[in-house]
Amino acid sequence: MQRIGVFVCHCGSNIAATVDVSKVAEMALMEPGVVHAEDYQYMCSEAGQAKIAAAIQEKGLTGIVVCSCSPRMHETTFRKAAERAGLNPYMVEIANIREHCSWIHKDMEEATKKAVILMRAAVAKVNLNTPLQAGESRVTKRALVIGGGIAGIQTALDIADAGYEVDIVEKTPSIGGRMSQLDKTFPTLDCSACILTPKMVEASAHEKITIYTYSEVEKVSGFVGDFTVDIRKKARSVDMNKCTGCGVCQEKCPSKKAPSEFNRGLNTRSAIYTPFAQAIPNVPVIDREACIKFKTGKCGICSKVCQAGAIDYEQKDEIITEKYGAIVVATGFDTINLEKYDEYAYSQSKDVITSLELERVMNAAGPTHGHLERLSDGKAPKEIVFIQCVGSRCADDRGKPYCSKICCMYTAKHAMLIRDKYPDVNVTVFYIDVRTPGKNFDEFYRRAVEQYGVNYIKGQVGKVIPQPDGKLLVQGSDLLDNRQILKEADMVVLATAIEPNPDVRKIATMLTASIDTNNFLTEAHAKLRPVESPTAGIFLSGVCQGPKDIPETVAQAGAAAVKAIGLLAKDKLMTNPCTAQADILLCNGCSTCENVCPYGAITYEDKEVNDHGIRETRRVAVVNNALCQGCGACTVACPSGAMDLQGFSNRQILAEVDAICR
Amino acid sequence: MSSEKKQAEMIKEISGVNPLKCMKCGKCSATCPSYNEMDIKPHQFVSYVINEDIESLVNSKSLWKCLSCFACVERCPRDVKPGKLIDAARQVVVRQRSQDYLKADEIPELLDPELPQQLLVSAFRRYRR
Amino acid sequence: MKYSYYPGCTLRTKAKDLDAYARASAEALGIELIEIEDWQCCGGVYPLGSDEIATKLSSVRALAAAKEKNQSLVTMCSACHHVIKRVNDDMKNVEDIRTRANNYMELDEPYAGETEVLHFLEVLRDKVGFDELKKKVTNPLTGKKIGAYYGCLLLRPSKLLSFDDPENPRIIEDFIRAIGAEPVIYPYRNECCGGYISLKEKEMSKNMCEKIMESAEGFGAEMLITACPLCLYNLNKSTGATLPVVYFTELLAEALGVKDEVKKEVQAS
Amino acid sequence: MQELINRAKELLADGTVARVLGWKAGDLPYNPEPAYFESAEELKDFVYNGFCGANLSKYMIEASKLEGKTMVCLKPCDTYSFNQLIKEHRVDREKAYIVGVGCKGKLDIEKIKKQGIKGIESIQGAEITDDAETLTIQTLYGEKTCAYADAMLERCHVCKGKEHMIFDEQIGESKETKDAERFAEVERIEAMSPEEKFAYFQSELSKCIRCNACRNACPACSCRKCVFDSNKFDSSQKANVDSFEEKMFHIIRAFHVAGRCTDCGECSRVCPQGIPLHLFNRKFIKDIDALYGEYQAGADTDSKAPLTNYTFEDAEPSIVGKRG
Amino acid sequence: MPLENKEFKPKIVAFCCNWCSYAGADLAGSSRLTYPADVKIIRVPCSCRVNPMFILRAFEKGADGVIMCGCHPGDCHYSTGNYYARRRMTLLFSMLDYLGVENGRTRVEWVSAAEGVKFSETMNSFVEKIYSLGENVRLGDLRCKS
Repeated sequence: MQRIGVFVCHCGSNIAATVDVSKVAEMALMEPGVVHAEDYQYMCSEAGQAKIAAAIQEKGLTGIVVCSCSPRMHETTFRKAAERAGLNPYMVEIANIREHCSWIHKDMEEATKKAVILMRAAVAKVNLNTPLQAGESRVTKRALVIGGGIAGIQTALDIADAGYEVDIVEKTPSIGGRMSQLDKTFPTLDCSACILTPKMVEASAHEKITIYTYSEVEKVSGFVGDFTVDIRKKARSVDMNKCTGCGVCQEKCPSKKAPSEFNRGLNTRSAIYTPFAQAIPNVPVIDREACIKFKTGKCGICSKVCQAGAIDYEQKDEIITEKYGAIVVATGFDTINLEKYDEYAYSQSKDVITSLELERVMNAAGPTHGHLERLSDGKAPKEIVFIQCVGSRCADDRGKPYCSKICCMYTAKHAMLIRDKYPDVNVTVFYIDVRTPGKNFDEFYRRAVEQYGVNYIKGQVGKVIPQPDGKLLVQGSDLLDNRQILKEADMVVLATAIEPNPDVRKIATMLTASIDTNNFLTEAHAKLRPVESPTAGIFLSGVCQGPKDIPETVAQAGAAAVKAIGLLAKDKLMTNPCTAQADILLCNGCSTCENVCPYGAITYEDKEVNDHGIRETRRVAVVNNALCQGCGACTVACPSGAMDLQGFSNRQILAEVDAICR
Repeated sequence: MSSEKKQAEMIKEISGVNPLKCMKCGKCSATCPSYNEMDIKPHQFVSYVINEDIESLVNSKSLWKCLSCFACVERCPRDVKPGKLIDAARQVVVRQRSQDYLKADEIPELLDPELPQQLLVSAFRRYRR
Repeated sequence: MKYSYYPGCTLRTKAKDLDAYARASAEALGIELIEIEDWQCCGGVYPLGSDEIATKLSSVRALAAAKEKNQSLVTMCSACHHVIKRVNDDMKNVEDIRTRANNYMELDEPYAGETEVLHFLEVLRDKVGFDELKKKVTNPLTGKKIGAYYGCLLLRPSKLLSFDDPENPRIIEDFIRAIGAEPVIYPYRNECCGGYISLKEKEMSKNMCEKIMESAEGFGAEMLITACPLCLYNLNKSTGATLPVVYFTELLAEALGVKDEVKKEVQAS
Repeated sequence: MQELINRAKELLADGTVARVLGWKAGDLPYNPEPAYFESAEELKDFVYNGFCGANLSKYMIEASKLEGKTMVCLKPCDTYSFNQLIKEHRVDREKAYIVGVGCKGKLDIEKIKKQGIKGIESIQGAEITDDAETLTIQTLYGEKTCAYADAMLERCHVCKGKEHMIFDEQIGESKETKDAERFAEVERIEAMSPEEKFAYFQSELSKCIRCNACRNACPACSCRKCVFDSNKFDSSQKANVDSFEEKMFHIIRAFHVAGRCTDCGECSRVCPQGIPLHLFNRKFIKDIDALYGEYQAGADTDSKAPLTNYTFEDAEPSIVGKRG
Repeated sequence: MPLENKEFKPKIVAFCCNWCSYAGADLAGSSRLTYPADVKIIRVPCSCRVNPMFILRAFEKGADGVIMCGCHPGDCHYSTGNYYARRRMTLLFSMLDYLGVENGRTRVEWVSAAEGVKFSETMNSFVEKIYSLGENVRLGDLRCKS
């Protein structure tokens, strides 16, 4: 029989205002096994924890139930407190009487009754708890960063500077990411390339950093501290060791019709290409879909003109397998497809563009060499209309329910830059709300209005109507003046919603990292653990976790690096002891459990068993505790009940069920 | 419940619209082809229902100027669909017998030889009980 | 291909020729249109109110009749299509309406939205195929620059009608290409002509029609086609008809080489 | 039958097998029982006739542990069970010499008795070689006849087919006996109102005496220790606390064999209370076929079982309420 | 049979996976989104840990409704757990329906950690359903006529 102590937390008034905490403690004493019960203001405080420790020692407690907030909040706190007092930490259970009770119920009697039942369930479970020992596993002192944009680069630099090896895997031929496509950055209007390029160079030159560009993560196995990752290095068709980056091949390549990804398809590039001039590595790749040699077998001009003899048409994809202790996801974002928003005539007029396309138009290396001109006829625009929230804040399935966060600021930036460089161009912004929380952000927006005379109109646009003469008629509303506006414009710029890179779903699945309904990676705690995934050893950097601008991204990248460093600095990790265990006397050896284990943690061995005097060799399941993550799929698949989960055993859960239904 | 409140509830019920979902972006008003003919603008319908000012709503010219073209319904980003509110308000009016917007005796002069059947049918349905 | 055909009030009265063109074209395409017996007018407007039942019953009757024959229901008229398709959706997805309508109907077997509702344009696109149609055209309308006029009822609300992209549709343009002519795309093709209010607010609908005409003309259209008899009437009536406006079935009949025949018959009757 | 015995003698004689697993005559003309035969001498008791319904594949779990091979007689439907046991590593293929025996449908003595035939002394026409369509039964009250098909087990009316899924050799012809739809009975119940369904199963399950005959006969119920006998779920064999346990037992038993049950029908055959237990298993089979694609357990030894498999687009559990 | 005057207070067990739905319930709590106190949550690591026996046991012990919540398909913390759970529950629920047990008494809902609103809405609608079904008589006793 256990000797159980029940500790009921008031959580100030968070619990005590709705739940009669002393009643819960009183009722606890009537439960089997309970020898001690008390309530206290803040159980998680030092004084509260001291009470637990004192009771363990004085009353010889073998099990603890804390009735408090969610176990997701303080389970670890109380386990540690118990451990310090000499109790096995897994003898602690939490009854969640805050999130699941006091905060959602109003009636004190009802809430107290429920709290008592939740306490009973936890007591019933603890009665069946057994001490568990966490195992140890080693930590590979190397980190993987998936994505080579500003988030990935910054994380890699920070980890590498702490002395650990880091690999960056980047899908495209160069690191740099979205930031390399931007012209200027708010709110200081620095040139994006001028601040990014040095970081790219630093990363590529760093002795602790290895960069795999034109590469993708193919397979991930293992667990925190000991991941094994297959990286597919796609065939570049160019030998990275021989290429000098002279660029002659790109110049001479006769196939120049492929849309330039870097310029958002606004112009074309050659089949052998580096995405942009400052690309790192400065080694081109051959786009085999576009290359004449690959399509017809004839051509080979690049090979002929390459003095270094670096062109290699025979090159094949290569799989690199590497071990890592920590993985940082920094997969970034893209703009949403505007197919479903054709009231803005994006697919009907070349002069309706996204803001990211405008970045390229305004950039000296862009399709118009930095001249602001209409893409349809090259004419200089006189009237530009910006439309905000295109696809953001949408409750229907056309767009995204969230605010993309960066659009208000970059639109102010665009408006300001245009007015600055082309004072004769009128700029109108249709907005729903202007959101500028951030250091110097509102001041920046006000400058656009006050100093640069940008015309902000509160109201959405209903339709963009292309005119026969090539102009665009913008039909919008001005809610403050209560009128419908018809405005003739030469260009329309859409502040298109951003969404996580579509690849992130695949990557999250490989990492078993959770993802929310919008495909953003979920953080372990929205406030307190914002850069960690709930999956141990996986960290989040940049927009893959939620919309954010460059300063925020860099800050989060640093934070993710610190968390990764904290992990890599350890030599050993304690493993979760709540793993599956097979009772070899009950095991049929049928392999059903093996078939549902997502971690390959179950194998079958022939083992000598002594079944009530019968000695025989049987095929039985064996769980590798280092691989098992404790999901429990095997326990239900097993028909004989031989497989059980420590910490969530069949009998423990049934005891909870019984207590609740009593 | 006051009669205004009742009517507001009825409009919400018939239309199936939750006006609280509106974020006041004005896309409906930006979209509406009849905007200039309306005294209460499409985006304002939402606040009239929220504020339970149904009196003004049912006396509004806008009820009869709405084309039922569903453009606002299609483009509303918040799933509010002001066109449905307008239609529900119109229902509230025409369901009261004497309030028919189309009087029987005014029909003959509105007719012309090519007038398709459906125009008459739909007018009856829109304007009369 | 056999379909239950719902002609609707207008094609049965004022616009018999449009109906005749449709039937003749269908025949030429090997489509059998079997008129639903004792169909009743759909009412011309979809009753939005969630408590409207009686006004939906005529559509349910037609739908149930088609279900009985295990056929899809085809209309030529955008308004009928709109009303019947939305009522069908109610019967399929709105439990309250389904239950109450079935209580009124006293059918052998309750109707729950089983019938597929098609506009004839959809039959041409999805069942016949525009490529196939093209092959059957004997009298291509080569060189004609035609603007498609969609109006509202065919496209919106797009989630329910799932007919085409509501902002950038292409079905009528593809139809125009199939009959050998050249489509002209202009931005007002999905804007409302004010058909429903044209009885009482003549000035308003005139303005709207003029905008549409101007836009189409500006982009070089020589002619407009429509799939809605109300739009057809309104565009013709409310503007000086700067551009000719014709019904899609008429052009289809012309392209299939059956128009003259039908014309004679209609005049004779 | 003689051919079988002769072959068994040969195999024993040349040392191919150490024993023969078949049926021996019981004390009544209609109750032969599974038995091992280790010599030509013992084989004199060997029988194989229409009453040899017992599925011998389950016995091979124990036989696999014995020294030497065992010749086992498997009817076509039994071979599904054997395959399933191979898949689950419960039997050793190498330890079995499988003789696929012919089958023309197996008999249900209860069906004969139900026709009012009592005091049975002997039965002719049940021999496997016999083409007779009719059973001739000598009783205390004189000679009675009964059509063979009318005396057949339910499972033979929905027979999976004449083919043996696995065998080393085949002896004897099989006959097509399927004359009913496999899921007709399940569908009939599905069409009932909840009240009718409940009343039906309540009346059937109230007959259960928890004798465990179904569990003992079922080749899929071959756990070393049943969960209902172990303390893992606080459900170990004891006096039933409440009547719910019977239902839980049958639901869980059906669930545990879902996707593994070959629909061999042994559970219903052996139930002394005549509860149509196969209707539980067949319901799962029907659902699996409809929701996850046709699947016949035991048709092979390597396909993924429906409950250890999934697709991204699987039906949601709410489909149960929507099927109407 | 329940006493006519006795107010029916259902017992409802909710199995919630630790990673999504339990967190969703926490979010419902911290967002103060109410649902009836009749619901009691049992934390399991994953929906695939829920054994049909747990559900039947709950009914055996007098539960009036059992709901299981897990991560959305595709979002399982253990990548595939909820896919297995989905099949298991579909078959179990179908069997209960086959036995004449009102299928409204069991439900599966996928609730992510971010869906506090969905969690509370789900629980509200489920409890409402259980109230409409009344006390669980059938599952409590299938064998003997009471």
